Amino acid sequence: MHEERIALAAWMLGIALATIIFVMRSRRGKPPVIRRIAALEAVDDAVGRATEMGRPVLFVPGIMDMDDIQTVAGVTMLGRVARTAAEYDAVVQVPTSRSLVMEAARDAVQAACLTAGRPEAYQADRIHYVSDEQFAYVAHVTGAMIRERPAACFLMGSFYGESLILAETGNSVGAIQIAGTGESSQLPFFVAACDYTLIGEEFFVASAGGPAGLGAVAGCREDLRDDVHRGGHGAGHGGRALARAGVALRVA
Amino acid sequence: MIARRVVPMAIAIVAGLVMAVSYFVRSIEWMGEAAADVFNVIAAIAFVLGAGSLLKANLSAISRRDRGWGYAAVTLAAFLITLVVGMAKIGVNPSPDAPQAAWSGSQQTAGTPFGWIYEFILSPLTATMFALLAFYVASAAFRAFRAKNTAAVLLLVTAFVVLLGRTYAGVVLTDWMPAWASGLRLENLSSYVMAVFGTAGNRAIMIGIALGVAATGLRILLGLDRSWLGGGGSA
Amino acid sequence: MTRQRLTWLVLVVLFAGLLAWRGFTGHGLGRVYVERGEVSLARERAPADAPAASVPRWRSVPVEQAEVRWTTWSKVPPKAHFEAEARDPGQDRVVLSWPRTIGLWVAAFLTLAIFSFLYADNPAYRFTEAVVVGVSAAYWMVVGFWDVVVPKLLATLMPETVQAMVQPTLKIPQFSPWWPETWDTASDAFDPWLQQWGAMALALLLGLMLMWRLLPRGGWIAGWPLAFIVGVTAGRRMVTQVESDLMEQAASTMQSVVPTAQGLSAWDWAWAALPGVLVLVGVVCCLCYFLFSVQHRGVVGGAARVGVWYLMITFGAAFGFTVMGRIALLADRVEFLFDDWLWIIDPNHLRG
Amino acid sequence: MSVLDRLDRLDRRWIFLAMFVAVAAPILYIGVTGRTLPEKVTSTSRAVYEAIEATPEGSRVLFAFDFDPASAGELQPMATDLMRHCAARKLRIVCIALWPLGNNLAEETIANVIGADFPHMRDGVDFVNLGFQSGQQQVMTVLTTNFRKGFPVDERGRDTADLPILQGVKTVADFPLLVDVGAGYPGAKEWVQYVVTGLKGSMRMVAGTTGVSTPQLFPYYPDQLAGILAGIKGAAEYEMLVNEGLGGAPAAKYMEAQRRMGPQLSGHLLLVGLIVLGNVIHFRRSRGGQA
Repeated sequence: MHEERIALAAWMLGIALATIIFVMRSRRGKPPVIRRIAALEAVDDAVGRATEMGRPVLFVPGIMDMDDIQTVAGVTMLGRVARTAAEYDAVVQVPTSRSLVMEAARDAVQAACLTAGRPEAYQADRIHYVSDEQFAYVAHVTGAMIRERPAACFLMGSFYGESLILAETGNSVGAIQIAGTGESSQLPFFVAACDYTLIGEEFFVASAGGPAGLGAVAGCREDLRDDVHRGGHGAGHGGRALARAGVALRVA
Repeated sequence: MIARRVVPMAIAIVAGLVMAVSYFVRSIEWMGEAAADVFNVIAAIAFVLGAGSLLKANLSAISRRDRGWGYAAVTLAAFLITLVVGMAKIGVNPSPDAPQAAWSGSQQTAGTPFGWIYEFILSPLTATMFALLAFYVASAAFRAFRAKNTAAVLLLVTAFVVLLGRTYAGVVLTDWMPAWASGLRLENLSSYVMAVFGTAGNRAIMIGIALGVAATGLRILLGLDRSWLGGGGSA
Repeated sequence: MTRQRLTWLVLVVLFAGLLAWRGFTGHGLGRVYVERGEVSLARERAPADAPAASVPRWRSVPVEQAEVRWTTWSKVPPKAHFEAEARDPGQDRVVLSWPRTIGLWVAAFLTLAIFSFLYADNPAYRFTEAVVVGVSAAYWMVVGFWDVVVPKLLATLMPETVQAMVQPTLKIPQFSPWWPETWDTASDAFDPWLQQWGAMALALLLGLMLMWRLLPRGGWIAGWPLAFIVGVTAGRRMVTQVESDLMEQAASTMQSVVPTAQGLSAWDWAWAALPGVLVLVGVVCCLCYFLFSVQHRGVVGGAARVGVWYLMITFGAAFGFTVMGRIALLADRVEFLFDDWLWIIDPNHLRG
Repeated sequence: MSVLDRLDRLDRRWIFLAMFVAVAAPILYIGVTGRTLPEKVTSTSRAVYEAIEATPEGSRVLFAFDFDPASAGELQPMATDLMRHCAARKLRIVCIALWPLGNNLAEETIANVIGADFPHMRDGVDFVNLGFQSGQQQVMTVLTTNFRKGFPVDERGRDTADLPILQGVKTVADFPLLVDVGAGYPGAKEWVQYVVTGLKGSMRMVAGTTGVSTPQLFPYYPDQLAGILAGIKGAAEYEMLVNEGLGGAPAAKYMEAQRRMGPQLSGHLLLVGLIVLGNVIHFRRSRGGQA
């Protein structure tokens, strides 16, 4: 047993407890109200615009592998975007920088197409591996942006130096851009060059289910899943209350 | 159904819980290290899938004679040449400490074909791609840094102060300030802004992300988030 | 002729002119020189009591005693060649390297091709893009194989082969997974060996399950290794991020509020405490902005607004800091063109 | 169309051209004349210098190369200066790389600094390059429990158990100083999170980082991080301190960071000008819109 980590264990148990309490509450019909997140509500508009213009949607799930939880959140967001796109009949292109991410993204998109009732909309080749090398991947994605002129770009996951190259190129072809990342060093560039940005924790909350806006897209179905997702988000909420308490204690 | 949905779920939950607990218990701490090795090996094996996707995309572009199929052929050739040269360690001398083992040299040694590809193709290309950022930073600053509201004003004023404070120009511009106001000299001001406001903002983002990660992780471990499970649609 | 074509033409002509000018003045341009070296090795005589099968040690010996020898070429500044030629015209020790000189020109072409993308998409950029994608994908496969699969997976599961062909210093464990009678559970080395072997066997199993995707049926089984990865990531990251980014940062925020210096006047004390207080206020306000389950009205709304201001200042400062790095990167590439290739400038005095 | 309208719709390629000129012109000027600008040393850079000065002679220092050629423009001068300072202070340098391409840069730096200017230092005794190890922060975790497990062999294939420089090293805690030159993940932040934080003060760490990752590290200074070199400016400041401390006229390769500050000045001024211009256009136009 690591004695010096007992405090950490207490924190983890507290956060887990808070999560479970919020899940139970929302199962009993008391989901927490979640404030609007503009970037999330813009997702449908962006996909709808792509459909109208007859241009593709580009989704970039970051450049890290599946052992980064931001990538997991990015792939989850991809599932949502793909579901909307399947309903609107828009094409989603997903170049990936890692083989495992390609596999996970294929699974997520296939599942989304099934959920949307349009399994035939799933085409594995649209989710393809490019290169593990950060800037080779960027060279390919920016080239593709210029040539295929996507109407909407989603940049969601873990990003490093390439963030601004992608965002500026997307801007130059007139795409609506929605970004989300927890890499604080890249947030300034997304904030400057994208239309909407999910900042840090917002990104995780959005991937967790977010406001009812997306549930409505899914067919106005306030199903258990969304509620549970929101319950899960309660963890963040409860955890923050705990953080506050901890802060207050230390002050005292 | 069980194999497609329940088993993966159970694998994720068990693996995650073991990982979380192993951080606290010395006797199974090795599992954290072992899991990292396991991940790296799986990721290395997964390259085969990525290569398969790359080959398929380019071969079909060539066979369909898509517009620009010549570039697909270039990609393919570059891929295969690099792969053969690197995998077979062509032209690599063995390590001077172990000349009896034919493949003991490092494939990245300068002067070998693979080293040549690295030094004269990969390295200049990635560095130049990265350098494009200097141009994009300039155009983004011109277009996006406009004082439309309070938040934007703060953003651009801070950027302004830091930009000046990080070079000799800041020193020249505000060197006349008396010692008691030295805190307002641009180079000090930019450090101060970073140390106070930057620290606060970054800390809040870090704390928020830690909570976000914890919540996301817990949702997976409690079996609430199944969206990453493919194949069978959502729960 | 369109305006774009005209611009391309002007750019190409300008560059050709520059090259011609550099080619006919001074030392010329764009060459790489190398110096020859010899590696000659012989086996060290093993001590009489050494076990027969022990791995031989090698040492450098004069050329005539060598059992194994090869030539190496290492890069030297052009100055070394000029000096060697001045001393001994026609010497063959420091010479022009054709592969590296060609490489330098290839690198220069690729660099310019990438920069040309800033003006517009063009065949040179598309060619370069195709090359870099192909090369780098294979590069990382090779690195993955030689740096991960061989030393971790193969060295654990088939150590004899790896020792013989790749890594002679590898120690072969005394245990074999297939012969339980070799298992000496009392040995200190046993547990680490078993852990390592088990982990790598698991990795191989999961990797093979992933490969199932390539077969026409049963691709769903690849979901299992993915589930394993997601689970491990979730479990590990959750704990470490809470420790380092939540607990540590919250603690630092609280500790910095009270100044540690002794004997300060009230005014100085307040002044010293100010940064810590500003940080604390900022952190709390930013966290209010990240409150999702509360509508941003009243006190929370005000705090959230202040939080947004803090975030914007943070972003502005981060932007300012980043610019420096980006310009440095561009400067590096420009120096490559001017110094290594065109030989216009010589800041490191490599040519005289 | 007024001038402002034209400027507002300015083709961004003109901005690209201006940036290229702003960077290329000072490089040519400094390259030809060899003149550099003076720097004012900030506290974080001085802290790095002092942390290395305060490390007792003969101590082992762990030197992590966590970057690749893509960031070498910003970080290589730092790596060169840091290694020169450590070598001149008679510290024993153990290089490692957690970025695959970092290994090549470590080799280059060793050849360039130790090979050229400290030829008396012996490989395996006074310095060693342990090469690249995959596994990112997990390698760091392994190092905290068992150093040899993280790096069983060095770059030349020698068993690390046999290396004189590593005698007595059980875990990473046996290094009093960690120097990290890092461009991102994994880098300084991970070293702080997974190694330095857990050691609770028994190891000091200094980091040289790219401008972009520096803001994320400020929260760790000065408790978890003893000093930070913030981008090329930090490198130039530190370079001045080292050159002053060691005395004599520094070789051209030890002036690299300071030379790089020339394009910084003009590049920054261009950006400042662009921001001002953008806002002038914005205000004129919004006022015109109201009238």
